[in-house]
Amino acid sequence: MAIIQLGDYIVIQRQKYTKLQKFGSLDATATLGKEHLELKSLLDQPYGSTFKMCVKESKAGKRGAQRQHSLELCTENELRSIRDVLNISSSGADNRDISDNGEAQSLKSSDIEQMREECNESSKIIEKLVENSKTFHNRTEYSQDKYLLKKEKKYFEFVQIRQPTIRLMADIFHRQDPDKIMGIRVDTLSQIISYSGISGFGNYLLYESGTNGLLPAAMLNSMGAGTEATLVHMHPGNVPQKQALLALKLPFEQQQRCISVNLYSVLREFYQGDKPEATKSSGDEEKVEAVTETEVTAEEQSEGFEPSSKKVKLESPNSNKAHQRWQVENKRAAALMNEKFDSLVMAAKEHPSSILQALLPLVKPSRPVVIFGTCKELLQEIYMDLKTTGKVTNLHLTSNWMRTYQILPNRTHPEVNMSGNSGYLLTGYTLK
Amino acid sequence: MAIIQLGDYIVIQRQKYTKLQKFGSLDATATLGKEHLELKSLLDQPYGSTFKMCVKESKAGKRGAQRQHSLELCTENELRSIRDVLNISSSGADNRDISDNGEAQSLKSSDIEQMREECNESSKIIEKLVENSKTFHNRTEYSQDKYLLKKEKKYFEFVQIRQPTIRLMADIFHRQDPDKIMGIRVDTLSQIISYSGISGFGNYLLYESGTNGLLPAAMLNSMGAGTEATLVHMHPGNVPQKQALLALKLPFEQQQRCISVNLYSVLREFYQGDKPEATKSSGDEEKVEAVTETEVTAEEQSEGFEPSSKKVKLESPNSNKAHQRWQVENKRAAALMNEKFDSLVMAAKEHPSSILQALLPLVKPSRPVVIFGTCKELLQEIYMDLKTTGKVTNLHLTSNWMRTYQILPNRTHPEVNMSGNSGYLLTGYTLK
Amino acid sequence: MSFLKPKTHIEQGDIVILYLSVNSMHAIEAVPTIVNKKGETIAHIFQTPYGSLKVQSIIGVEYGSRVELSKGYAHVLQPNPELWTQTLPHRTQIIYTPDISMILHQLEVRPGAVVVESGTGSGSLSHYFLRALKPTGHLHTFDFHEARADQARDEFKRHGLADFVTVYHRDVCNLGFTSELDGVADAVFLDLPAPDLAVPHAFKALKLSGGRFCSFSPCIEQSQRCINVLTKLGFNEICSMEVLQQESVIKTRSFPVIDLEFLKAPKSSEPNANDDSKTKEPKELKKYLTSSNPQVLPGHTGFLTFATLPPNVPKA
Amino acid sequence: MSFLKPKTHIEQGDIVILYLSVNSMHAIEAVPTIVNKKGETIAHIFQTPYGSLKVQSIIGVEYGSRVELSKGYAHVLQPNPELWTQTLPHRTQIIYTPDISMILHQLEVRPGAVVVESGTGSGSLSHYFLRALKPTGHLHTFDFHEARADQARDEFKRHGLADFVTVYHRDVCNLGFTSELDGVADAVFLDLPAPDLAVPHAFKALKLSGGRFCSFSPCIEQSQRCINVLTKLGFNEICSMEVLQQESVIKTRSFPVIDLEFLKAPKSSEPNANDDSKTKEPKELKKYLTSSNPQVLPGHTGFLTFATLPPNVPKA
Repeated sequence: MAIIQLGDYIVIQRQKYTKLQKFGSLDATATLGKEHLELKSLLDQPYGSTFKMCVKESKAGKRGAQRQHSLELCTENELRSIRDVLNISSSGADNRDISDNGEAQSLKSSDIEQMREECNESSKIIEKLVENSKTFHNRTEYSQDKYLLKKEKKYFEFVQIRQPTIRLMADIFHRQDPDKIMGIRVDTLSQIISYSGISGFGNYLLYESGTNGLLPAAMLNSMGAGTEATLVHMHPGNVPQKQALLALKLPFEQQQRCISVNLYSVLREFYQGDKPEATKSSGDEEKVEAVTETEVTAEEQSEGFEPSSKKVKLESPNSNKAHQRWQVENKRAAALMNEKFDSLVMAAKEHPSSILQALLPLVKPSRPVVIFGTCKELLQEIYMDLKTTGKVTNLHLTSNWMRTYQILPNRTHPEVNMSGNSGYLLTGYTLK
Repeated sequence: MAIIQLGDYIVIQRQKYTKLQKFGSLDATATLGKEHLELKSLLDQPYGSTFKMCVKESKAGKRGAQRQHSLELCTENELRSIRDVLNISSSGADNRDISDNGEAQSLKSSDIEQMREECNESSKIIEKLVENSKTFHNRTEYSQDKYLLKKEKKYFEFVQIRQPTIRLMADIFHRQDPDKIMGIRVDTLSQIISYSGISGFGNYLLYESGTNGLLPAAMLNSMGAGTEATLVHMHPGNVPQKQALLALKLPFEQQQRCISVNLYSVLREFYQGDKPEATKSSGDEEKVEAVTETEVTAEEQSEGFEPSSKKVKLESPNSNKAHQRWQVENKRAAALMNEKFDSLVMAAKEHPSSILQALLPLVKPSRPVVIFGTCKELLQEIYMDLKTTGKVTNLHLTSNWMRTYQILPNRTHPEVNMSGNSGYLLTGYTLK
Repeated sequence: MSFLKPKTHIEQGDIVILYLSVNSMHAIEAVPTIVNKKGETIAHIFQTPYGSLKVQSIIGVEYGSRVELSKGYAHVLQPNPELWTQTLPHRTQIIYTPDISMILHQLEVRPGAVVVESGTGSGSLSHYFLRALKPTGHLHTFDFHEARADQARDEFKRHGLADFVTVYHRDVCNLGFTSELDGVADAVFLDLPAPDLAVPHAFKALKLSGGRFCSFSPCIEQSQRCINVLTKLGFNEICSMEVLQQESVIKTRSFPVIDLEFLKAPKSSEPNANDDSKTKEPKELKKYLTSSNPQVLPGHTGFLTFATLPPNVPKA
Repeated sequence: MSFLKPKTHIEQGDIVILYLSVNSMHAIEAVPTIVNKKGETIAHIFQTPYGSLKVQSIIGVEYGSRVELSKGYAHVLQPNPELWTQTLPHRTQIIYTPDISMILHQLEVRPGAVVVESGTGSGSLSHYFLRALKPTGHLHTFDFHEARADQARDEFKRHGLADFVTVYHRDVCNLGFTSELDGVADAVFLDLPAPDLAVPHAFKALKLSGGRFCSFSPCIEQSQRCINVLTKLGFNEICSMEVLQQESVIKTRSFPVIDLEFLKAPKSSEPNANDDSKTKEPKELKKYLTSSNPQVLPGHTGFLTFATLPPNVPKA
């Protein structure tokens, strides 16, 4: 099992809630609602370990107490079913005699708050709540379970630390803010990987205007460590979004096979790079900052337009002197562009037509093209364009219906809510 | 129980297959695939009865034999599970040893054809088939059931005669040719009735450009017999499609409360009818033929344009003489249009905007408007228009996902195929 | 009394839908005064995010009118079962229009029908049954929770529907639908935790000439057990389904169209008019009228199981 | 050998996708001759609705090229798992790309992964596993049907994938995945009539450091029983779902716009230019680029049940 190290991204899981967190320093804390967790005791523990949240202090906050916790590594034995502990036996047959008048719980909220500070164990708190509930024992078993689950969720004191994977991150990102990953749902992400044919062989081209690094990370993950596959990752901003990519902690050789370049800059390099040209290495190219591998948030990525060269000139007056990292990357990318690619994936916030027009000629014949979009109407238009020109065949515009199920004895049904948007995929194959 | 009478529309059901048929005369026959059924023995039998198909003769046809059957009323006892009769016991645990090489059945197809002519009972035919199958007893129980169901379907010799209802007809029409009812699926039909608020009170306005009578029939059905509700049914053709309406066999007073009128003709009557005007009762009005209550097929309804007056003038030179039925209906409709309606339902094959513009002012405030369409893009446009003008509020554009389930012990799952199109409903409420 | 038939003007005692927006509607009773918690009779003022409404002011107003609030306006609509299901006081989980519409269609409810329903719950479905079967039919509706039965009975009366409905407080799983209802029903509807226990009672309540049956249940096991009993009792046309309504979110969206063609030409060749003009040019935007699903859709309401009791099945 | 990696030209022995239209694709082997039923070696001619193709003529041609048929043309595409699932010889019901993609994602299959699969079936999913795990991982695939196992083994060899896969003919429900595979798997996939019987074997095959599990089953009862066993053995993150892909049918539709305004004016007032001109005028048509669902959609493929075996669960 891998070991938790400083600088790692970690996934913190508390029951079903998961969060991606950088473990950047020993005083790093993570915030889960009102709970603040000190992370230092995670260092050098194996991924997959479970820790107990131990209250260190409690401060009054706007919306109730904010609690600071230290974390203590705990054993599997400490994790046991709340129901077993409480050993509930008597339950009513149905809820006909229960009227919910809000007076069922005789403990006051201040009592509960105090109990919480004094007592680390959720099972004990819940036990007290059950003892002081006037209606609990008249509820049906189903209703009791629901009550316990709700309370358990609120007072549960264990967190598990897991190593980030594409699966875990796709869930976290989509749950937290689907817009930051362009609404790419898990089913759609999985299909982008399939339809684009990403594997350990071949050179791949991706254009994306911002998915927190999820899309390049998923592609790189499928390309694998120690393989020959390469990804050219084009983006419209100064620096690419790379959070998910960094979180995967891939071997250096694998990271090197993701060449992240600015769309405008690399196209200029590709169109004009080999021509002997006076102004080439001065002027507008410097505007793109070197790609750094520090944390990049979604906000840092600009809006899809080539940044004006003037500003950057002022910032980087010495840029003529040496080949910067971005220039090297542009050259590596342009070399691959000349060889052409084994697949093209696009996820643009902009109108995709002009981008597709620029990138489609860079794809070999008989290769998949996958265009993701949140707006069906745009993809319909591209479908018609491609159909008319005949450059791409086997065109399909698809979306997905995904439902999760609750499967429990006598209580099996699809989940009551489902995600409404999978986004749309336009797929096809290039022709010669 | 109602009695089957000459002139009735009847629903013929053979297992899950149903068909709407006119029992117009004693020599009427109904065709179910290759089987031709003589209907005369249905006369005066109660609806709900089951009849046995008895082969009278068999003619070689292009795609196998065409058989003529007489029908014999049969008892409930004759209907029993094929499985019970055959009393199958031995079944394999799985299909691992079965290779499907097409040689499993040792009876030749000519043998089977001959057996079929000689023997009326499907159970006997199936018994023979099972006896002569080399693999049947090695199949799993599930697989045996599947085989028997398939064979039973092919050789099943009973039909049930049922009285047409909206539910049965909606199923038949949608299964046979959804285009003939504008693709109005059962869930959508049911919601049109709900959202439009059709009931035993009020005056309702419907425009439809062709649903085999299903939409006016469903509305009239919900208005009920012996109530005060009235429906003005506008259509674009010479004569309205009324098949489903006629099939319901409603009491005369109820039929009278469906006023079917040509859209152009009634609007002209409404706009100009009360003005003293020289040319009014001559000229263009006669073009609309009298509404007849004979069977009207979908093809008879024209394409949504006012028929040219010239042709019809030649056909009906004497039309000036008396008020024709259509003129009376136009006047009744126009009177209701002046009073305004309690709801508007539209299902247009044409662009609905101009029709809506003409009909919306005829609806009282605080009344539902329901616009059905197969093209979402059109309804989006209308949604935006209505939203902008503010004449209709609480606007919703909806569609449905409907899945049927197979629920059998240990074999429960949604059906493998589902209908993809429910159509779209735009609903809202008029404002003052 | 505003549920009986279409009417044009608000009368005292009507339930009125105060429509503020798609997501904000309220059912209010058009009475000038109410009694507060202290037992005092006070003017009936209804508070909204757009200010307060003096309810007396809407009596006599035409339905569909705009009414002024202290900080905005609203519209008054006549209630109907659709608007009622969106505004009614929830006493239980309720069934919504898409499922209800299918239930009415499959149960073939029309004026004159006699329908048996259990449980009454919050009465959302009952209102639909009543619209569909009045003025010549009757609804018999059962609930095992006494307070709910009483509330429903009172509500139907205030809505002007009392003539067409009988509300029973009764545990139908154990006690059945009363012997008076044997053989009277055209249709039976069950929304019960254990529908299989009530199927034999439904069987009894249906007419000898046959009828239609529906059970609504959230869990598949309930449907499985229900179908098991239906099959044994001789029901046919057994069919289970789910209906999920999807709403479209309609809006105009703009997408920037980016120019990549200019990158093919070297910058030096157009020394003056190049970069600055590019960045100063207004971005080209293409507009689209689009529709999409909302982020969250109903993923499940319940399984609807329908069946037919054929004519003349002996009821032992 | 055309499944190993992207390649540009057709070589002898490649499987080639002959693409005629969206609904008409064929996987053909690029060999100049075949042996007919009589045992004679004859030229390999492939028949299509657009005429015949002499297969020898495509050897050496670039993938993506147009090839002429006697009555039309087609395109030759390099096969991949997507095209293969649409053209492969069906020996069993197969799983399609939407479900498969979710399976690969949830099982976290990437190069280097060791995957155990049962049953092999027609090999559609196996091809996906192989693309995802090669060149450094391995697939162990089991089928209880001997002929199917043999055919699959042969197919993988001809597709250039033999190095990455071992095909077993074995009844895993009763006999397990062989003791050699104890603790070697990163992921186990089951597509079996009784997955619950194989879950304990999956448990054994997964690494001590944990791994992912998936069962695909058409019926809900299979999932219920499977989850029951998973829970007992200490699996967590148990989650069941279905994924249904909907295709959009895109076309341009025209709608007649009808004029009703003219009805407001009496005809006599415009004696000459009225009716005839109306009827002779070209109908106004509005065009829309539309998309809709096909008439029939897949309503169900199967329930996917996923679970995690956490690290260090004692294997007794």
